[in-house]
Parts: sequence; C-alpha cells; structure tokens
Amino acid sequence: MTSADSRRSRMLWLGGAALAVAVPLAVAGNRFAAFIVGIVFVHILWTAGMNLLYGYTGLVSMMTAGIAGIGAYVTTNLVMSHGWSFWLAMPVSAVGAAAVGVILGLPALRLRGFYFVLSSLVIQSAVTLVFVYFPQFTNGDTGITQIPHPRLWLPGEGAVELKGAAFEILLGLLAFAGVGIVHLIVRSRMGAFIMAIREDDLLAEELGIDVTRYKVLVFFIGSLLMGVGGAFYASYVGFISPRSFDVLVSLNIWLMVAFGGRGTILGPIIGCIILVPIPFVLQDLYMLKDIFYGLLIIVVTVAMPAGVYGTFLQRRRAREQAAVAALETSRRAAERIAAQ
Amino acid sequence: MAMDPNLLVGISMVTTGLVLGAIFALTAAGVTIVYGCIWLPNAASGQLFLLAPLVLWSFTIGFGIEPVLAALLVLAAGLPLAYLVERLLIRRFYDVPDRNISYFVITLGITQILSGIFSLTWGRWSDQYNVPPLAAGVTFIGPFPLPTNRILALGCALTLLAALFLALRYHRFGRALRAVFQNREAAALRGVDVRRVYLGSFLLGTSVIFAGGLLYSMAYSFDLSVAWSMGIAAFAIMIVGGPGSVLGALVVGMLFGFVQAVVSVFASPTVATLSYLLAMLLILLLRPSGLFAR
Amino acid sequence: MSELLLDARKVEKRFGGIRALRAVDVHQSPGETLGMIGPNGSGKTTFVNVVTGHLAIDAGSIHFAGGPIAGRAPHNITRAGLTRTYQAVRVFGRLTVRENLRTAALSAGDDSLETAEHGRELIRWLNLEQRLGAVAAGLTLFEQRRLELAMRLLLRPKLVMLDEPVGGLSAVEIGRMMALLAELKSRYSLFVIEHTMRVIRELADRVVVLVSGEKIADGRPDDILRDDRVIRHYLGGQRA
Amino acid sequence: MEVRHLKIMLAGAAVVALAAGTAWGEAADPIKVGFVTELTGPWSFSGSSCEAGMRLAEARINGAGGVLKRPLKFLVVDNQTNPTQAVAAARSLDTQEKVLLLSGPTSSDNALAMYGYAEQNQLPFLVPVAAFPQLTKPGTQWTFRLEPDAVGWGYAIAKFIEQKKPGAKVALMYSDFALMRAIAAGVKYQAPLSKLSVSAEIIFPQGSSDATIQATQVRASNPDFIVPIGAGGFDNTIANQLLDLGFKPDQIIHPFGFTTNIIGWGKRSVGSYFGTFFDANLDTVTPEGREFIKDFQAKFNRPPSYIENFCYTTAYVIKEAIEKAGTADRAKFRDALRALKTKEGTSNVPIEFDKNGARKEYIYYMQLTDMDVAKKEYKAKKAFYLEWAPEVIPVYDLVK
Repeated sequence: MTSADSRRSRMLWLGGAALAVAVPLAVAGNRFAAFIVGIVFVHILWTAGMNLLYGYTGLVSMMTAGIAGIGAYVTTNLVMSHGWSFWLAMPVSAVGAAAVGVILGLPALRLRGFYFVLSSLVIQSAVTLVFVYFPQFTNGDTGITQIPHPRLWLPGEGAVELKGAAFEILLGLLAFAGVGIVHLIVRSRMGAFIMAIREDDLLAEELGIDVTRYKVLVFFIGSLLMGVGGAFYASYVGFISPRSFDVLVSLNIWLMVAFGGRGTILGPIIGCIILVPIPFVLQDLYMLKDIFYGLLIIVVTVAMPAGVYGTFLQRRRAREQAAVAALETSRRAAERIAAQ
Repeated sequence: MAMDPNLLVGISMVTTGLVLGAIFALTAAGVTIVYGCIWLPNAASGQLFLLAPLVLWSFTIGFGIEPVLAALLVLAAGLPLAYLVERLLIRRFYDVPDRNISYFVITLGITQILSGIFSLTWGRWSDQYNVPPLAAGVTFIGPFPLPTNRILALGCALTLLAALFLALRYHRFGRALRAVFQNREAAALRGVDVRRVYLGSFLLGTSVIFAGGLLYSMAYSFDLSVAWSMGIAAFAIMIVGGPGSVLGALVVGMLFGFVQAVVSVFASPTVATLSYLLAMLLILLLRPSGLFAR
Repeated sequence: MSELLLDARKVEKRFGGIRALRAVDVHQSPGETLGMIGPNGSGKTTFVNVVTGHLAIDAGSIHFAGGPIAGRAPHNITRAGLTRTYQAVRVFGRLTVRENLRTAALSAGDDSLETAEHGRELIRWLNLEQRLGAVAAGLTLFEQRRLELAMRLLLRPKLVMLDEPVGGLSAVEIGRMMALLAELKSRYSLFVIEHTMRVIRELADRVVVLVSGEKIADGRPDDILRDDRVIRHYLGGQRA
Repeated sequence: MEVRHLKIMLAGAAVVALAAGTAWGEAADPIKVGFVTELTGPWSFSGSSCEAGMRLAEARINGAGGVLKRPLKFLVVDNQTNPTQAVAAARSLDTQEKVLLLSGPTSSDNALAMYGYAEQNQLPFLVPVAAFPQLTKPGTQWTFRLEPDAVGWGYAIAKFIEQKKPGAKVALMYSDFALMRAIAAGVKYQAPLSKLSVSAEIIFPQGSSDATIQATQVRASNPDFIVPIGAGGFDNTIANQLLDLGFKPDQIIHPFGFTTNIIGWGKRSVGSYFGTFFDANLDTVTPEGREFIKDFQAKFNRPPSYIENFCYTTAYVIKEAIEKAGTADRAKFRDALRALKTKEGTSNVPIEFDKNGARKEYIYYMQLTDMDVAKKEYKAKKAFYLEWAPEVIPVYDLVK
C-alpha cells in the first residue's frame, strides 16, 4: 500500500465516520427521515456481515436474517424478562448468535454450491418456525412490542434513554465499525485466503490454506455482525416478530449485497442506501415492494452479476487496461521508428 | 355414536396420509424432473402450486366456468407461461457450469414476485377459496365418512402418478429425458436434442406441479400460506428421495404424507413440518445424493 | 536409503470394486528427480492424489521427510513441504497474476509478495513481471503453467509433484518448459508424471512405471525404456 | 480511488434525505386519522370490510359538515396483515402526516404491534376490531377498544352453553392465532365455573387446511357442543368436516360470524349458532342502522356485519370525542375519549370505556335459520344476549 493510497483511504475512513455522524444530524428535524437513516445503518451492518460471507468467501447463506433474529430475541428476552442491561445483553446475545451461526454454518464445510444454499434456506425456515412456535420466548406470531431503548449513563443526568439523533448516530458508528472490520479483514492475510477459498477451495487447500478454519472464522465474524445488528434493530424499532427475520429478509440482505456489488467494500453500502428506503418512501405502494425486489433479484442475477458498483469498477479497470495497452503500442511504434 | 373411536381415527389417518402423500409425490415429481434434467432447483414450485388453484377459483367462482373445464383451461394456460419463463430466464443459463445456484436465486426472485402479486390480488378473498366440488356428499369407508370429492382427487393423483411413471419409462420422450438425466453429453452424442428435452422437461414439470395444486384445491381448503409450506415440502422430498429421482419423489412423497398424518395424531402438525426440515438437513449432510440416488 | 524424502509403501486405493492402486511402493531421495510413466488410467494421478491427501488412502503407509503424512489434510501436507500441480492447469482464474502469487506468498508465511524470499527473482525467472496485472484466466496455457509453478515455488517446497507439466504445450513451449524444469531440478526435488518420453529421459534420474495400478518397473530411464515388460505393456510400438 | 467513493456515499445520503423530504407533507386543514388496516394478506377480508364500513361513516360525517367545521380525513394504509409493516405504517402516519390518532387494525397481532408504538409515543389509538385482551391491559394510557375482548367471548360462550344444556361436554378446535387462543382461554376458565367439561382441545398451526383427523378425534371424544374457530377458509373446512362426521348443525357454536364467513359455511350449516356484536337480522337495529345496512348492501351487495359496524361506529366515536375535546389535540382527545358516554348509532348499545380503555362488553348469539349462498344472504334469530364488565373474569392474567 503506497503512502498516497494510505492517505486516500484515511480520507475515506474519516469521511465515512463523518457521514455516520453528519447524516443523522442533517435529518434529525424529520423523525421519519431519521428513522429511515437508522434502518439503513442497521442494514449496512447486516450487509457487511453478508458481504464477508457471500461477497468475499463465496458462501451464499440464506439464513442471515435468522441469525440476526436470534440476536434480537435473546437480547430482548434478557432485557425485558430478566432485567439485564442492554449493554450486557447485546454482546452476550451477539456472541450467542455468532456461536449458533458457526454451528448452523457447519453444513458449508461439507456441502458445495447449491446444496449449501439450500441447506441454509432450510435452516432459515426452521429458525422462523422456532420463532413462531415457541411463544414463551418470542410471543409467537404476535411478536414482542414495547421493547425499551437502551439507557446511557451520563455524568450529571444519570441513566438517560438513548433516543432521537443520538441513537441514529450510534447506529451510524456501528455500521461504520462493521464495514471497517470487514475492510481490515479483507486487507489482511485472512482476506487473501478467504478470497482464494471463494475462487477455488480445493486449490486454496493445496496451497496450504486451512479452508475449514477460515470458513468457521468467517461464519463467526459474519454472524456476530448480524447478531449485533439484530439486537440494535429490536431496541431501535421497538417491535419484533418472526416476520421481521424471515426468509424474505435474508433474501433482501442478499439482494442488497448482490445489487450493490458483492466483494467490494462500498457496493453493499450503496445497495442499502438505494434499496432500504424504497418501501418506506413509497408507503402507499408498499405492497409493490416484494414484486419490485423480486424483479431486481432476477435482473441482477441475469444481467448484472457484479452489481452496480462492481460493474462500475469493471468498466474502469477495462478503461485503464485499454489506456495501458495504447501506451504500450505507441511505445513499440516509437521504438520501431527509432530502430530504423 | 356407538363406533370404535380408534378405528375411526385410524381410518382417517390412513385416508389423510394417502391423499396428502399422493399430492406431495406428484408435486415433488414435478420439481425433481426439472432438477434432474435441467439442474434447476425450482424454489418457486410452491407459488406455482398455489397459482393453479387460485386461477381455478377465479374461473369457477368468478366466471362460473364448469370446474373440470376450468381445470383443463388452467393446465393449458400454464404451458405458454412456462414456455415464456424458459425462453426469457432459463434458457440463457443452459451452458453455465454452476447454473443451479443462479437458477435457485432466480426462482427465489420469482417466488417473491408471485407472493407479492397474490397478496395484492387474490389476497382480498383469502377466506373464500372454496372451489366447487366435482362430486358433492360423502362416501362411507367402513364407518368412516370421506368427502367423495377427496376420493376423486386421490384417484386423479394416483392415475397421474402412474401415467407419469409409465411415460418416463416407455415413451420416446421419457427415454430421451432419462438419457439426459444420466449423462447430457452421451445423450447428445446419441442424437438426442438436449435443448428440446430441457424445454420439454420444464413444461412437463411445471404442468405436473400445476396438477398437484389443482388436486390439492379439490381435496382441501387452502390459503396463501400453502405456497411456502408446499415449496419447502417439495424440496425436502426431492432431497431425501434423491434429486432427479422420480421413484424417490413418489416413495418419499407418500412417506411424508403419512408422516404428516401420523404425527398430527400423536404429536401436532407443527412437529410434522419441523420433521421434514430435519430429515432434509440430515440427508443433505449425510447423503446429499439422497436415498434413491440414480 | 536412510534419509528418504518420500517413502510410500504398499499404497492401496479402491474405487468401488476397482483397485486403482495395488500395493504400490515408491521412494525418492532428496535431490533426486523421479519420473512416473504409465498408460492412461494406470493410476499415476490417483497416486499423486493419495500422496497429497486429496484422496483417502485405503491401506499402506506414506512417509514424507521422515514424518507420516497418510491421512493428513491436504493443507497440512502442503505445509510439510509437499506440493503438486494439476494435469489440467489450475489457477485462480478471476484473480490477477499478482493476487495469485500473493496468496501463495502469504500462505507460505511471507508478509507480501514483494518481501517473499526470492519472490522477485522467481517472477523474473518465469518471466511473469509483464503480466502481473493481468487476470489469470486471460493468460496463455504456457503462462498459466509458469504461474502455477511460481505459486508452488513460493511455498518453498521440499518436493514438487508435476502432473504432466508440458501437457498441451507447443513444441517450442515444451522446449522452454524443459529448460525451466532442468534448471529447477538443480534446486528442488521433482516428481514428474509425463507421457512425453523426451521429458522423462532428459529430466528423470529414475523412473517408476505403473500399469493398471501396479508398479511393474523401477530404475534408470534408459534401462526402463529397454525393459521388455514396459515395452509390451506401455510403449508398445512407439519406441522413442 | 477512494476519494470518488466519498462523493458516492454523499450522493446516497442525499437520496435518502431527498426521498424522505418528498414523503414529508406538513399538516393540512382536515383532521387526519391514521387508519392502518389489513387490505392484503390473510386477514384482508376483515380489513377491507372494515374500511368499507368506515368509508360510509366518513362520507356521512363530512356530508354533514365534518367536525369542528373541518373535514375528517381517514388516511388508510395497508399493513399486509404483517405486524412489522403495521408498525412502520403507524410510524410514518405519526411522524409524516401528524395524524390526531391511529385506528384501523382488525387483527390482534397487528393491533398489538401498533399498541406498543402508540403507548411509547403517546399517540391516541382507537382499535375498532381486535379482541386480544392485552390491548387494554392495566396501565394502558393511549389505547381504546370498541370490540369486547376475546377472553370475554369465551366467558359468554360458556354462559350460553350453561343455559342451553347444564353439565354439557364442550370440544374446542382452533387455529393458533392470538385471538383464538384468547377465546379458548376464556371458555376453559369459565367452563368449570359453569359446570361444563372440555372434552377435547385441538390447536391447528397457522396455514392448516385439513381437519379430517382432528375432527375425528373430536368425534371420538363425543361432545355435546363444538366450538370451532378456523382462520379464513379453514373455518369452512372445519365446519363442513364436522358436519360430514355426523354432528348436528345445532351442536356447532361459532364464536363469531360475519357475512362472508357465515356464507362460507354453506347452507348445510343452517341451525348452527354464531356470536356477533351487530347483525342485520337483529330487531334492535335503529333507523340509522337500517340506513347503514341499506347503503352498504347497495354498495357491496351483501349485508354488513359487526366488523363493518364497529368501523362505522369508530368514525362516529372519533367525531364525538373531537367535538367534546373542542380541538384536535392528542392529549385532550384522549381525555375526551376516556370521559365519553354514548350509544352505537346503529343499535343503541351503550359505549363507555373503563380506566384501561376497555369497553363495557356484550355479545349476541344468533342461530342461522336460512341461507341463500348465491345471493350472499342469510337469516338468523337471536338466541342469547349477554352484557358484562370487562374484568368479570381475570382476562389479563388468562392470556399474556
């Protein structure tokens, strides 16, 4: 990484952090816009995890929403039924979700391609059923309502409820941290290895990479991000039901990554920024959301496998290579002339 | 009411298992034919399964068409629809190596579109899906009264299953289909027009799923939630029976039907659903090629 | 015989009813270049797959650099210093040449391709520096074979098993590849599967002949190529 | 490369802000009521019926000059029978449209989801048709409900059976929804007190479509009365499969019946009983009620039932409360609702709320006497009427 590079990326990160704070403040006056921003932030966190799994390691997991749901339900139960502090319950349940994610991810170690996708879909369906049919923890289809906001202890005021722009800023910083973690992983040794696994796990193994270990690691980190996102989603929205974490949600998270550009840092963020607000903004056309998302899934798969940002990058790389080639030929021409 | 309750429950269990099993088997056969041949895992099977009876309901209740005629119309209408899908979405992936993932995701997209359309349109009448019976009244099996319409549905389902099985064994197209099942290249070398077989199998599979849906609506009341549960069940049956194995689909489908019935007597229908998923997961992990691997 | 690099004894591999490897004994000393020949389906690649842990061994023992490796995971065997190439060249097609090489370098424990021990000279020697930015799938077969080789060498292996290293190359390219391998021979122990007798004759210090899973001969190339059984079973008419 | 990305992110942020901006309209002249109901999804039959009833009242009210000389405007939003979507809709109506109050849901699940939002954000919430008790649990501040709670219905069913046949055996069959669980809880609590015994209880998971086995099991338990509650079309299946098994229509007591599902049971169900809170066949219907029935019949060629009536009445309750409050202020409106004492314009049943927003409760049990499926018409006669105080039995402890 050259110094110019590092300066640029430092700028990007500062800018990102600034946005995480600035955007909530900018829309703070309009609670509805602020809420959309908050939800976008939660999705950015979720897609960061999905991107690590699907974008960088090539694991098309369809159970991400289920994992997030586990984080949400466990936190909510610990807080509401056992009087835990959110700040204790959230990490505990996130680690729990991550552990479950690893266990539910084990099929990925045996199953390749479609069979893993299917198994993850089956697991998602089973998790949803569990949410519906164990009302003592989830209150069944009715869902859990009046989930309290976390409380912060401030010098002077004591414990104050976290709400308004402060909450959105916190979510923004979380999303920022989540993306940052994924970025650091991708830049690291592990990043190179998981991308190798994505491209050809047999060859990766032949090159001495412990495929099993890294897949497990990826499931743990990815699920951790999901779990944290779920926990904050629950207390931010104040209501959860099995529908909040069903297979369609998993599918939408996948779509946001694929649509934005899998395996790129910015792609999923763009995906969230474009796709998440749609159902809220088009409140009256809400019922069209499923149809729209469905069409988008097909379009992306058929016409735009690299996603918006991925395609953009490809185009640019093509341009650059063309430029290099042109330079090369002109140089050769010059040499030929010189030779004569 | 001086009749042995256990006997009653027993008979009801068997009949329920039969009807449900036959419909499961039929639908799963439709799914597995397409997967075995084109390598297309149809996640939208449940929605297609539901589409047929919804249209049938509109035809009969809405336009007052004769049920039998309406059912045939639905089946007929399904073909061009399937052809269109094959033409627009399926065909372009025929030579892609990992196409079953792309197919899976695409059909998930179709699922989302269809469920969106359903809740928008038919959703409004979701308490009124009663397709007029072909045959009213009940027939007594020993002491046990069974709606004649349901017996009729069972008959149709078994006939269709038999026909399907024989067609795949002996008919020219069926043999071509099985040849492609076994080995695409070899079949091509032996002069089988692979792409025509692909198209054919997709049309056949879709129609079979439609038929399953129609028979289901003859036998039971239904609502929009049937789609997901049936889609999952069809996959479970396909995986457990062995992807591409019609025999597997038939046997396991029947099995699941009875499991459903037995479990709902001794435990609850909920447990039954979970048991499918568990069975599918175990098979995926222990023997991805399924019990009846070809 | 004391300090053997590779010592495989009575190696058995069955596929259903077929015995793909029948009690095969193969040993190789450090610095030695061993050739393995045999008709198609004689079990050459199967042997490599078993040795490198890609296939489970059914019976027999395999020691590498003094330690048992039979039954160990492929990545551990690679870490032990035993690496192999594939009959059908295998690289990360959608990644650039640099990314391919970097992956290998990092896996070897280096911090980057640049700091990798003799990484630069490897690239220069295999003359890939012009192509570092290119996507691997876009390379010519010869370039891909060189890339494949470079990735293995970055792992600083004790033994490189080459599965038909000149397969599909043009006469000219074969000549170049031979030159490279000849140079490699002086620095690494090689295990070469080949059909092209020229390669075996020029590279191998010793040759093992497999026929339908059975070792029928083991010795110096010239002797082997004169051995009647070998000629009968394998070389047939084509006497090189 | 990354610098360009800053711009992209900024652009994205702009999109969000802009989009939200466009969706953001400032409060207009009419008094706005957020009406979040089930227009699509499994519960849409009751949601769309409810909207139909409400629209008739809205038209009448605004035709007669509105409220405080301002039009009363119902902003109807579909919740897709999906609690998550119901909350999202409530939020946008609250923060975007600045509505005076929320109303509309006809499914307990959705109502409970909105209940949380309303109580947390101090937004008045008048539930027209949702019977889950917890909607008016002790400590409720902002939520009021027109429909009697479902545990109470169960209590009434037991009372009805006790009066029909002392010491009778009752069987319960119901789909696993909050509403159904509540009714069953009420029956099971009151049964022993009314000297009744529950001979069988069968719970169907949502989306069930066949009850052959379960109906047979119930038959085997040989009850005097069956209380079947299926969701949607499944209700018809249960009813018919019970009849197939040789139960007499008058052994079947449907806890509730509204036009579409009564017709769904079919002519063979004539003789069965059903509970309701308003029925076109009642002789207590007022002239206004008759007009409502006539208008509704003309518009939807079927008679309205209690769902439509509750939603029609909801509009008038809102009107009266606003007039009492004298202003469209949320807190004042809430207090006015609390103090309200009035009657249903259509049937003269009294309306008043207790401290938790629960209504003085009542129910009719009607017996089907005739049906014309083609014409979507049925005749029924009153078999039983009961009024009771919301907490005659510990409703809030029976279901959580």
